[in-house]
Amino acid sequence: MTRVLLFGRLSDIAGWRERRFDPTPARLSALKALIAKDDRGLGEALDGPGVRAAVDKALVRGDVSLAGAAEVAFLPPMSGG
Amino acid sequence: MTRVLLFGRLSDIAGWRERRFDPTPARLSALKALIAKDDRGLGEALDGPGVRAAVDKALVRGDVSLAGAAEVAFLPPMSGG
Amino acid sequence: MIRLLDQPFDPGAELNRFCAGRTETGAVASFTGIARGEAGQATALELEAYPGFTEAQIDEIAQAAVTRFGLQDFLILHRVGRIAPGEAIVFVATASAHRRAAFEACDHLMDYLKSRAPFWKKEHGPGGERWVEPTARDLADAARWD
Amino acid sequence: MIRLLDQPFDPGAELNRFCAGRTETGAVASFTGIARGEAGQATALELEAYPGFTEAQIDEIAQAAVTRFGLQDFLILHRVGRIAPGEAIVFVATASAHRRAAFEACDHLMDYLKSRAPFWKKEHGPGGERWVEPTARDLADAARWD
Repeated sequence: MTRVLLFGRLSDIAGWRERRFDPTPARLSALKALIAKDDRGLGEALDGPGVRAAVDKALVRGDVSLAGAAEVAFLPPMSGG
Repeated sequence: MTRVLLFGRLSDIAGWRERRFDPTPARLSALKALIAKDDRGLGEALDGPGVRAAVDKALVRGDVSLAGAAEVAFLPPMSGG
Repeated sequence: MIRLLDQPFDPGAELNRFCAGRTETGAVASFTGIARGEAGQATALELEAYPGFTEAQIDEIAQAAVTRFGLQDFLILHRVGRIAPGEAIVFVATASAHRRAAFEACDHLMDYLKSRAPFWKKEHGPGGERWVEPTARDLADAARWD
Repeated sequence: MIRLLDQPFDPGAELNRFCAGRTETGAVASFTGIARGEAGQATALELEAYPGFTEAQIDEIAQAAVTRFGLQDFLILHRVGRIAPGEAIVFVATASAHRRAAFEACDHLMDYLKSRAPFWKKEHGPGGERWVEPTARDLADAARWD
């Protein structure tokens, strides 16, 4: 089981901020495919420009393994201050 | 009559901060000569690097007339903050 | 130190606390970011963070700034949640022996916070709401330090 | 606004007063200069100004900075008289719609105050007293804006 978190406009697009996936998909690409199957608009947004992923609060690049991952977050372009 | 003000290290060198000169010397050079006659060290300091003069609170350059001047100030290099 | 705050805070009190007892500091630069009303076009900002991740990411950049600029200390406060025009959104203070380091580090940390730190900002207005992303200027400002 | 003060002041209260009611400002940069003890080598600073002349000279530079950087407002406070280590000597705050202008104007005004504004500074220490003049760094910093 892994928890998926959406931030910024991604949660507006999805209509949710947090969802559990059980069992945990093997890889990030598999998680994204699962999400896209359910919601094509969200799937496209996750691959949009500047969207990054964090696994257990660490930024990742590319298609990483999700073995043992408790939390996956999708982060659209950031803007503070 | 004109009031002469010294600031910073100039007043330490002179041993005074304010002195009246009556009658007012005709020009800045005449005032400086008068001061130097009385105190050679101070006279040299007034011609030292970075020392500026203000007449009636306006900075002046070169040998200006002191006609009507109520106040002449000698300002060594400045340092605030 | 970094703190995310879900309630209004007092920048002046924070500045005084930050300056207190500093007999070898010399220079404290600070920046206070205030929510603009945009002449009625922005009725509120809504700031979202990723608790734990956001602080850790900022701390990594701030620790690097301590080394790079020779800072003695820093303080970063950032609001999350709903913010009204005129309220402080962010407060950054930096302490160093001389002013150049304090100014540059404060400037650098603000550029980072505006365009790269993990916050997401929504602007609410009479015409609805919109997500705000870094401007071209924000991105160019941040790139100055790379 | 420019004020010379012969007693300690409260930078935090000044910052809050300066920020109050600013719903269109966005950015307030500030700098607080604090007297350093130099590990016991500086027991006090003594700051001298030329009242009337000093404020007028600073105001001329500050008004030019308003135009040059597009400032909405500024505040400059400067101590005169005897100042103990840890006390604030100078406080500069600048307000603008966006942060770059506020930072640059604050930095510029501090460079001016450190090397060209009409103040004279004496450092008192266990070994006696000495007049402090701008360092080579101070002069180079100020020349950046010429």
